[in-house]
Amino acid sequence: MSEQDDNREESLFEAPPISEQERMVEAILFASAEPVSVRDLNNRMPHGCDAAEALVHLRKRYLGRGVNVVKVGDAFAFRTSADMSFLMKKETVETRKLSRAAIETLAIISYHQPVTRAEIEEIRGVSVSRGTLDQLLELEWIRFGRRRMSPGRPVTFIVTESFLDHFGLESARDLPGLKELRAAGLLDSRPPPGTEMAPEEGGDGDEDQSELFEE
Amino acid sequence: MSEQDDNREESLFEAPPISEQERMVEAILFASAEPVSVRDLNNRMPHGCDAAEALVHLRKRYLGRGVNVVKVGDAFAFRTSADMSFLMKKETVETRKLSRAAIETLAIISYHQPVTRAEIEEIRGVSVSRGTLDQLLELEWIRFGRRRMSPGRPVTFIVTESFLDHFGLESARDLPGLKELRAAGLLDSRPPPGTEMAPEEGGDGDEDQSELFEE
Amino acid sequence: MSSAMGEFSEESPVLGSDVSVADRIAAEALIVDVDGYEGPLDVLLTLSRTQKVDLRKISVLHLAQQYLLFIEQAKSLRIELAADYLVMAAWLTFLKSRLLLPPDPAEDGPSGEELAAHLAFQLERLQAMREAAAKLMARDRLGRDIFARGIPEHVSTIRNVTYSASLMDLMQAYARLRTKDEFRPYVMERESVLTLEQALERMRGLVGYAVEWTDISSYLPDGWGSDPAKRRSATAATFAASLELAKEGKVEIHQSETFAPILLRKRDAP
Repeated sequence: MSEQDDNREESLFEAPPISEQERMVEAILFASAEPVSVRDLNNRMPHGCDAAEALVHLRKRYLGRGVNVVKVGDAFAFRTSADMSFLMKKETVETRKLSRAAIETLAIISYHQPVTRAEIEEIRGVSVSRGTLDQLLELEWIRFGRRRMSPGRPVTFIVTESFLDHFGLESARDLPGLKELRAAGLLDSRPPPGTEMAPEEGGDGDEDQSELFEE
Repeated sequence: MSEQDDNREESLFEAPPISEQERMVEAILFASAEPVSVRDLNNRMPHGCDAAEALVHLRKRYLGRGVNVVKVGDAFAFRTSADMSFLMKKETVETRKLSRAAIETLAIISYHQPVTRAEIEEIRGVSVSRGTLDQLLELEWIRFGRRRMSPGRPVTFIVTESFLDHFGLESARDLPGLKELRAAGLLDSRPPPGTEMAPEEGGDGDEDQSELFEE
Repeated sequence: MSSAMGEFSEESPVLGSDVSVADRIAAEALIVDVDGYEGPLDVLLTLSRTQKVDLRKISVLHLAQQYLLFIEQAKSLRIELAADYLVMAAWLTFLKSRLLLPPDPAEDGPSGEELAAHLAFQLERLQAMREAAAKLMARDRLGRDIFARGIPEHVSTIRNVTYSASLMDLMQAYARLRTKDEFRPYVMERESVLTLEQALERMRGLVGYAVEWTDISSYLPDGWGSDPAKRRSATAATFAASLELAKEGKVEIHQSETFAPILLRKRDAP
């Protein structure tokens, strides 16, 4: 209080009423691209103003509002209230089908785990892109297993708990075997002889180059 | 009101109290540098909210404060109060000075919109350089409007929401002196004598300024 | 009408030997600045100010006269004039004659008064637009007088991409892969493919002992009989090798009926 009295004595003009000072602090904090310190506030406001006091009023005014005056280091800024953060996010849910490359790679890993990238490639007959493995890793359906004790000590891939969860399996051993697949008719879906080579191959070649996720 | 009741019936959850809705609108508007439309507000707020009603309360709350809720077209934004501009030297962004041609062209577009390039030239008595229009388009103060249904289907220009935002206008109807200009007949499209058969005549002149912001 | 001319020569800032120094300076400024004009209409508007009247009551005849003198001055000072200034001069000369001469009933088109009124309207409209532009630019402007939030908080879009894949997709994919294997004679997985060359080499070494009719399936290499893919490849290669040997006259082949075992025995050299 005494400091303010001093200021008032020094000043040729009377300082604006505190309600006006509060408005000034409000406008400055709002428009500034960075948090503003009390010192900077005082420098920018007319002589005789007491930014610290104006801030006390302003902070009180914004208590419980959708935005609050927060202290950042020794500076102040407006921030949206924490309980409003849900409004600052727009959630969009997109469901996409896994690409053929990804589902095949996943199938191979689940049936052959632990399996190296080279082995996956051998089974698929085409190379496996980094993106495909990354996607499966990101989905947390596969993870790295132990390294093979073979030359080069290649890393292996295994399926995860969330993979089992997602596909409703107790363990990877529950996956139906070839015999069961055949019994279920899944292995009989062969294209007629003579037609299977050309289109299959062609399609594969294309996919191979891009290995894009299907939109 | 009945519509709101309908909404409430449809909704599984009750809408938050209006004071909460006000806080939400406050948070969303505060967080954005750009005006936010009522529609966007409603989309972002929980189901059953009435952003328009919350806005009425919020605007009242900020009357006379250092920042105010302003209307820009169909959207709303927080802006510092004009009487605080003296504090804002630091925030001022030096903008490229507009040429006299650009300023006049902008004024003609805003008062005569939708207006064709030929009409702008007719009013100014000189040709409008491509650069002038480009500059205004780049500033996003004008944009292309509908084509005229006259021969050659010339493109028209209209002002944008950023234009309104920049000049602090709620709508193009609030342009300074618009009424007087219209009353004085200075916004009529009056073809030179001897060219009464000009296709533009008739309805078009009256429609000027009313087609605003129709998409 | 003639009085307008007289009035003009007294007041004109652009012409006359008896004009004041200030007027002369003003006139020269006008001319030297011709590049600064935004076209003929702008010049006319500037000239009209010397009349100090409401634009609606302006003497267009007087104005036309001023403009034509302005053009002459500019020409005498060898200032390059854009074509539209000259077009306006020609049009104003025409307008002047229409205004001065009594209307010719035989002539079509708008009267001098109509043309003059339109020119006055154009000037008034341009003036109005200039004033409006000034008012517009003088408004409290965003980024100069009024400010937006300095630290906008961006709305983060959280894209939740869920990938759909069912157990069936997984099994079908696996089945597809395995099925493809069985049908891929071109497959480069060498260990499950027995080439004709390999089979032939093996057969050449063995047929010497085939005195009795022997099922060619017994010639499959060890370990190639159980895996269907390998068995198929080995059988095909062995059969092809047998045909090759038969062609060479080294073996005989016999099959008693369709799908019966294919038998082979050594053929004695002729």
